[in-house]
Amino acid sequence: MVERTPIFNAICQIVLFIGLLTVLLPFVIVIVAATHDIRAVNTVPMSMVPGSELFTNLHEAWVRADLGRKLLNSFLFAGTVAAGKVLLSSMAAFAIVYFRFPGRMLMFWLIFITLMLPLEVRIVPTYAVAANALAPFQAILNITGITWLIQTVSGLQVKLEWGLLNSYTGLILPLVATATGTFLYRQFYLTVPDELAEAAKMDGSGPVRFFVDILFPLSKPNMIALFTIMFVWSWNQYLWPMLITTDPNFGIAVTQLKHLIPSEFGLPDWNVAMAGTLIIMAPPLIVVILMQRWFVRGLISTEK
Amino acid sequence: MSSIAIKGVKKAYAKNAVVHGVDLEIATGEFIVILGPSGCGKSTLLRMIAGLEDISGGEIWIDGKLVNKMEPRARGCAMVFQNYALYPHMTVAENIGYALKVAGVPKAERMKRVAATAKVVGLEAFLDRRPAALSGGQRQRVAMGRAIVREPKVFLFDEPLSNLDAKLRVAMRAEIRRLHRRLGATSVFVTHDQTEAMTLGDRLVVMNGGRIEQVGTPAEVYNRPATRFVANFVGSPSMNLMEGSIDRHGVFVYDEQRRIPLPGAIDARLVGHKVTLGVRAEAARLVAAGTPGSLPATVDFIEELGAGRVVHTDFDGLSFAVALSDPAAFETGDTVGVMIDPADVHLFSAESGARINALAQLPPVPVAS
Amino acid sequence: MSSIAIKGVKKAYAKNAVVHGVDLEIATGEFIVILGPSGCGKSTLLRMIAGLEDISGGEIWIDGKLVNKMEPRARGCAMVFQNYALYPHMTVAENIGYALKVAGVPKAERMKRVAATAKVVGLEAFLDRRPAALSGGQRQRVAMGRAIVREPKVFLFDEPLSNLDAKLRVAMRAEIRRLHRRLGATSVFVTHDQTEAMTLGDRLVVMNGGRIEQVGTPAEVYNRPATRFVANFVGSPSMNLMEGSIDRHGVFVYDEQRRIPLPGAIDARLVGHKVTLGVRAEAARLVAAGTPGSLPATVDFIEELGAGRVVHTDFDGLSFAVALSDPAAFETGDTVGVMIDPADVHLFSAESGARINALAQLPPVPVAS
Amino acid sequence: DKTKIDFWFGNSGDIAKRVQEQCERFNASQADYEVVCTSQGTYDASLQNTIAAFRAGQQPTIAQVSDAGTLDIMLSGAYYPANKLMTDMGYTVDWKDYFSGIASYYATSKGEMYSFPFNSSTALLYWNKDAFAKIGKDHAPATWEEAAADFKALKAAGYACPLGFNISRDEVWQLGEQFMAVHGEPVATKKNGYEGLDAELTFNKGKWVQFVKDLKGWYDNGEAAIKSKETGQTFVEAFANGDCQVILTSVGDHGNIGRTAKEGMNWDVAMLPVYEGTQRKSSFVGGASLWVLTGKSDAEYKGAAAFFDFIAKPEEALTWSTVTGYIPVRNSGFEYLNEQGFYGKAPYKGRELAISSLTASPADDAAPHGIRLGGLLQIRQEISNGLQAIFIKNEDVQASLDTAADRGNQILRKFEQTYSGKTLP
Amino acid sequence: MEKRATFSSTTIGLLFAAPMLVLIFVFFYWPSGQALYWAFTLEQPWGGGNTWVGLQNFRQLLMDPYYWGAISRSMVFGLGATSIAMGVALLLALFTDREMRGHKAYRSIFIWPYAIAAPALGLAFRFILAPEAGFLSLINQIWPGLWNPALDGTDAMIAVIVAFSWKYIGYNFIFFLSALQSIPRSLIEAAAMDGSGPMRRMWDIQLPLLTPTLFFLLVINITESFQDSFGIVDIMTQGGPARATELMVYKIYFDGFKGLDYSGAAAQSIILMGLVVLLTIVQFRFVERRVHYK
Ligand SMILES: Nc1ncnc2c1ncn2[C@@H]1O[C@H](COP(=O)(O)OP(=O)(O)OP(=O)(O)O)[C@@H](O)[C@H]1O
Ligand SMILES: Nc1ncnc2c1ncn2[C@@H]1O[C@H](COP(=O)(O)OP(=O)(O)OP(=O)(O)O)[C@@H](O)[C@H]1O
Ligand SMILES: O=P(O)(O)OC[C@H](O)CO
Ligand SMILES: [Mg+2]
Ligand SMILES: [Mg+2]
Repeated sequence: MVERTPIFNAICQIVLFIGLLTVLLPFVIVIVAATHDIRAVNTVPMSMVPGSELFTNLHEAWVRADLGRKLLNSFLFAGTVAAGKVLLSSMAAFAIVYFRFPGRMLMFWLIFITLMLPLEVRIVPTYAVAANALAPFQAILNITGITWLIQTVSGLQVKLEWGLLNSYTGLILPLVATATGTFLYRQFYLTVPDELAEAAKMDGSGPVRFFVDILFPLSKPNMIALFTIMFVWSWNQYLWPMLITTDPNFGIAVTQLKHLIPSEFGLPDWNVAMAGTLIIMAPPLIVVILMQRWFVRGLISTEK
Repeated sequence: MSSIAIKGVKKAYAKNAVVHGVDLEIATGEFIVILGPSGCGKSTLLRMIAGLEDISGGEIWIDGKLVNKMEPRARGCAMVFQNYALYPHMTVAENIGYALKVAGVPKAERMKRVAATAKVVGLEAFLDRRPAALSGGQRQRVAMGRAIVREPKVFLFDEPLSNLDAKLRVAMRAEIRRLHRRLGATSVFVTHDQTEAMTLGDRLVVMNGGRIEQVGTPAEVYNRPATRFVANFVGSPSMNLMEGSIDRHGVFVYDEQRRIPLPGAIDARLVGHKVTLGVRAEAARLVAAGTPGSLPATVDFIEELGAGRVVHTDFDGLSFAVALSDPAAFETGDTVGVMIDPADVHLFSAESGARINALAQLPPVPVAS
Repeated sequence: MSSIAIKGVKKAYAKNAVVHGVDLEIATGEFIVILGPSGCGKSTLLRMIAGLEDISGGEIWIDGKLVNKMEPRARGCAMVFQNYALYPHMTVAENIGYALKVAGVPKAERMKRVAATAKVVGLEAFLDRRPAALSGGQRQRVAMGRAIVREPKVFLFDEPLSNLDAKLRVAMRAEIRRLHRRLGATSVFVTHDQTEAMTLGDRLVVMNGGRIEQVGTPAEVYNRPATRFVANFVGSPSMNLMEGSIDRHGVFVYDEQRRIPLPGAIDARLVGHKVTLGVRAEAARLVAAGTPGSLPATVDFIEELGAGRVVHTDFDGLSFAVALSDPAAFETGDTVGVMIDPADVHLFSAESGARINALAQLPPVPVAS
Repeated sequence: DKTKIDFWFGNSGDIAKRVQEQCERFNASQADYEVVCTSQGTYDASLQNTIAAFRAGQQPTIAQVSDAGTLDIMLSGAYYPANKLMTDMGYTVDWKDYFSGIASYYATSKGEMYSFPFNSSTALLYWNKDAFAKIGKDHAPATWEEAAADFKALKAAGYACPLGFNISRDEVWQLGEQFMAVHGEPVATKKNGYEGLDAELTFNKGKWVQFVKDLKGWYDNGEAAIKSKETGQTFVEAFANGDCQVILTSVGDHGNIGRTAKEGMNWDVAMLPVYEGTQRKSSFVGGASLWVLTGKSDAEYKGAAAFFDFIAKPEEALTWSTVTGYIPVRNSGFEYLNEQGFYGKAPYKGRELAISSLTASPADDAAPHGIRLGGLLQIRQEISNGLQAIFIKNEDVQASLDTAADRGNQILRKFEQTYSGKTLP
Repeated sequence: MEKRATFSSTTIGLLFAAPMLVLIFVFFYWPSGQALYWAFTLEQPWGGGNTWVGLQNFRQLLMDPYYWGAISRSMVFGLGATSIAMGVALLLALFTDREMRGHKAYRSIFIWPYAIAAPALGLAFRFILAPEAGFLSLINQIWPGLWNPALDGTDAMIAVIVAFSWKYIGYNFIFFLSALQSIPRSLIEAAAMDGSGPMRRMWDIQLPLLTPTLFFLLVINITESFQDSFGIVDIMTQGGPARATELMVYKIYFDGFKGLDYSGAAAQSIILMGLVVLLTIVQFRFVERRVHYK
């Protein structure tokens, strides 16, 4: 547009630049701190001139927090959670948007409400369920008397058991069970032209084929956007993984931060802590940077 | 035998009736165009034939089978949508072949049929492209191809040309026409563009407000519109319509200055009744002001059409269009005389809008001032 | 004095030139229509006038002021967008009054002017509605109202009718015409629909590929197209065009069977050169096959238009349309003769596409077979 | 194949590394068992995770529980008492060998040890000799009156932080519980809870109120400063850095401070001061002990017993004390360290004061050698909140401590109600 | 909102929803139900049993002024963090959308904060905001004692709000920018033709058209302010000083998980859940009623 607004432009540029500094500052501090030795990092105030210990610190953090294995676990964990969410959310949203059956709205609300109560709050009972994911069904059988019935009839004691502690499944499943994805997918499906479903019907395809052949592939940008958001979100999960994985073989990277944070009883080697932080925060950052283009596009089509 | 029979079909959305009992028989191989203004229920009717919409009342028969409860895929119809509804993530070949794939046609056979279809619609060179990389006309052809490939008994078109630009619309019209001649399948084509309707249809079905106003060949509909609505809707510029009444002398009275004699003897029962008189723009002539038998008017503006022109005149606020093929000898603001041949007059009941038939068929009578 | 002067204006998007030096003078109060196919740069030119697009080269003057560097709001232009660009969160009244509000017009005065404008565009009853609750035609009117209320020196229209249905498009066309007569503001109207262009413009500007092909009144453009492109683009059905060459006898040779004598003496330099010959559908006549001076053809199909019909004939694969106002005496498949009056022939250089002027002006010469 | 047993502990950082080393030494020392040691980050986390895992039937064999969590597990019935375990597995342990203070913190009223003391500590006063030299002193303050004078002098000598302290939940034990211990004052009635779940908190009634007032006075005069993670530097770091001249902290930090102290800085430790005219009593043991949980196999219990046997060896005590700062938990270990001349060597000198502090009371002293209150962690939080109200919001000392005691009592009552019908073992 | 083209098979529809429904039943509703039960009992932490106490837990909570303090602090935090995170993100998105020099760089970098884990973030901010060692220590050198989140409750609240906001600026920014980019360009141009300058256009056109996004983000930000605040508070302040940053979720976690008072925590969870559901329903009503222009 032929618009000359030099003053306003300057204000914008300044605001954006301050924004940029604000956003980058923490990154810079983490990076600089990761280059210092233990003494320099504890000097008050810390020097912003990078030191020369970056690789030593990175190496030390890598070894100390066993990051090789933990990063691998994190990728597996975050990737599966994100993929699971994408798949289940798209299916649930499909049911909500494309079918008319009684209780459909109730279902939507049942799913939607899960957005609102953080895991932190119901962590203990959730943990108990994770110890035996079939416990609810067992309880239902017990309460309804079916267990008793089976036992009296066949003499068999019904005992459903599926422990998920210290397993990838246990790490992953409870985090898949939330609503954000369903919500986003629903928004997207509502923007898909009706004619597409009708064309598919005319072409002879039923709901399953329509979902598999048309809807799912169509939602690729949304899939990428959701996957990115969820990957980042899962990667950064802290409390649940910390709780559910006591076996270091299943540990993930972020919870390793606590092994890097200097405790009151240890050396204040913030340089190593920050080097570890750097390594641990890099993958989601890289994912966001790589996916950025698709990401914004995916959200545009969901929003409107 | 008729290919499609529609018997008293009704449609209501949650008590809101939008199609009020439509009856229509379509012969095998016929090209039927459903014409009507936006919201009149054209698409709804078409979609009920396709099976995309439940039928609230009446019956639809296709090829002798009652299809009311049949799934879309079982009815043997193919549909071309207004926005084409192409699958954006599939190539042209995949789009065309999708119905075959769903039907489980083996790949080799499928590819053969897709190739054959692509040839018919002239898309051989584009089979690997995605819809996004095609022009409007090409997309339209893919939609056609998708319909053709299934060799359906019936083609259904829902305004398939309305997203194209003017020039392309004319070209695609010709193409659809040619295709129909070649394949000979029964076709139902919905549009609100009367030129499209006129040029395409073997028969037109003019709808309004959920009802059929007239069914007939394009010439019938144009020359003998069954209702005032049809008269107004079909033809460009629209037929000039005037409200008035018939006096004892068999003269149409618009106001004291403007009286138009009507041809033939007037049914006595019509005298004094309110009627609408219609004259097509090309049926009227412009003459010098004051010419006997002419009605006085002023030239409002002139539309140049290249091959002709339309002079919009003004009868004290009522506008009246006259089409001329010769260059106009008048300018905006001139006073002129409008000459109407009683033989070209259409009369409609002001009350019901129905054509009053007797009149136009009688021999012309000299004009009295 | 000219209201808008465009001097050698160019536009390039990142080295990709889309407007290549356009010159145009628009008189105060004139209604100019820019016509051209999609992508030819019409909107770009309009937007440069509006100030929505930077100008890469040349100058634009409005009312005697160089506006190249002027902000859109300072230029005194109002614009009607193709999709209307109504503010969806504002009522009709707020939409219309927004420009006044921005200009700081006090509320009472603003409401008065909005009411007056609403009356002009016939929206008094809808002032409190949001755009979403309006029909297409009503939205279009709001867009017009928004432009009118500011009493601009110049109106710019970017295909404002293309989203309307056929019937409404015709009606809105007349309304715009009337409005222009009433307000008398300079107007620039962009379209790719030639009927719209013909009926609306005082003068047409036909563009193609970022260049102006012709500027002239609708009649001039229709009757004396300056280039083959214009000949083909303007008129419906399109002008019939044939490639051939001119032989020494002053005869256009298409192939051995089909030779068309040309009127008048032929410039010797043209002999043997490739030319394009054009004949409008309504300039040709159909006669019985074998009529002397006629060219043999078969009837391909007939388009019924109500007020007339177009017979599409086939010259061994080359299609040729003939417009008839009387009912056709032929049927599809019949062999007929096409009669061309040399006086109605247009000739264009096959190389440059430019009109070869000398010919058509000469008096007609009897046809030799 | 080796029997694997899980051991969850709460230490992190350097100490966690030392625990791992100990585990490795055990694994290398024999072929039958493999102990898998996992740090849960903090003492709290170790307890919480253990409980969660126990509820889920996935508990480790051995769990470390800090001093403050002792009663929470003692009433659970979820453990295999240490003494019974050792007997059942065929080990004879001389339970009398444990320092009595340590033993009584973890034993029942009948003196049965239900858990194994592991990393034991107590609070000491750390002082900067260089700074004290500047004010002409060569010894640490033995009384709070003396300390008050020293703080004033240090302040006058230009030191910004004569006393560094913190009042977070994890750092009130040395200021409160240990103060009351060495002054022989009760934290709660019923012998600090040893005699019943219906104990009531009394810390708001004795000398401690005066101490808090004094501390507040020093703080207001700039003679004492709060140092925490939140201010950018913990008081331990501040001491090591030479920024604070006196701190009270666990002997467990002795090793750490030694490693991180500013180069050339001279520092030493002393027992916690007492008010003049008070007879010094034993301080309480800090740190944590190891509990064995129920629901495991015999083989696992054998492994656990073997592990306990291993870490009780005097050589292990030596290594452990050397690398951390924690004290040996048994007389025999202490003697062994003495024989090795450990307490004479430069970096370790002074750590023997922890033992002296823990054993300061006469042997026949009737005062309880620990605290046995349910929800002690929450009570510490209430104390911390009370202190924060005093130090940060300048609220009245007595009123704030009364509130803290009140809320603490509510916790105790809820605990009592939760375990209604149960009695202390 | 409703689809015209739907499928009629209820069974298939339910099958599609089933995996999600089973998961939320097992991992959400069942545990939440358990919490609900605990709220009316005194549950022994080691699972040894419980006693029914009716409404006692709720009564105690509602009579505890500190609990009310946590509620009001949560509100302050939620509103403060949400308005900063959304306000700043909106401003940055509006300015970035103007596509001035460097906008591509801004567009990518402003998204970065979202990628950072709350604990890592808490660490970095603890470092930055520490009154003596951090970068704000400069402020204290000029005005001693002005900034001290360790000892000043207000400063501490500001610190956690800033840290949380910083992270959510990135998240909000993406959504705002996408929403801005889907506003038809012609609307902005029409406003420019109507004489409206860039700032005025933001206010008159872009902002009103962003309202659906604004409300969507409001829901997300507030719910996230409950969740993600946990990691930040835990690492930065642990609820201190003097309870100044003790938020509802933190208190639930602390009382229940650290303090082993499962029942008290369960009762708090129930109250919190009620509150959030209420908040969301109010917001939804508002969204449905006022925000849709189509
Ligand atoms: N799903 C629906 N629910 C309620 N009313 C509907 C629905 N679909 C269509 N209608 C109404 O039914 C009437 C007929 O709609 P229909 O789509 O058949 O019109 P149309 O003739 O195809 O118009 P157009 O030319 O605009 O496509 C309209 O008034 C429309 O508002
Ligand atoms: N922002 C842009 N960047 C690059 N190229 C552009 C841009 N805008 C338009 N163009 C190109 O400039 C050419 C002219 O575009 P313009 O919009 O003026 O066409 P038009 O004549 O208005 O077409 P239509 O009838 O389809 O609106 C097109 O080839 C188009 O692709
Ligand atoms: O620092 P520690 O390990 O001695 O333990 C300190 C306290 O006793 C913990 O409650
Ligand atoms: Mg329709
Ligand atoms: Mg354009």
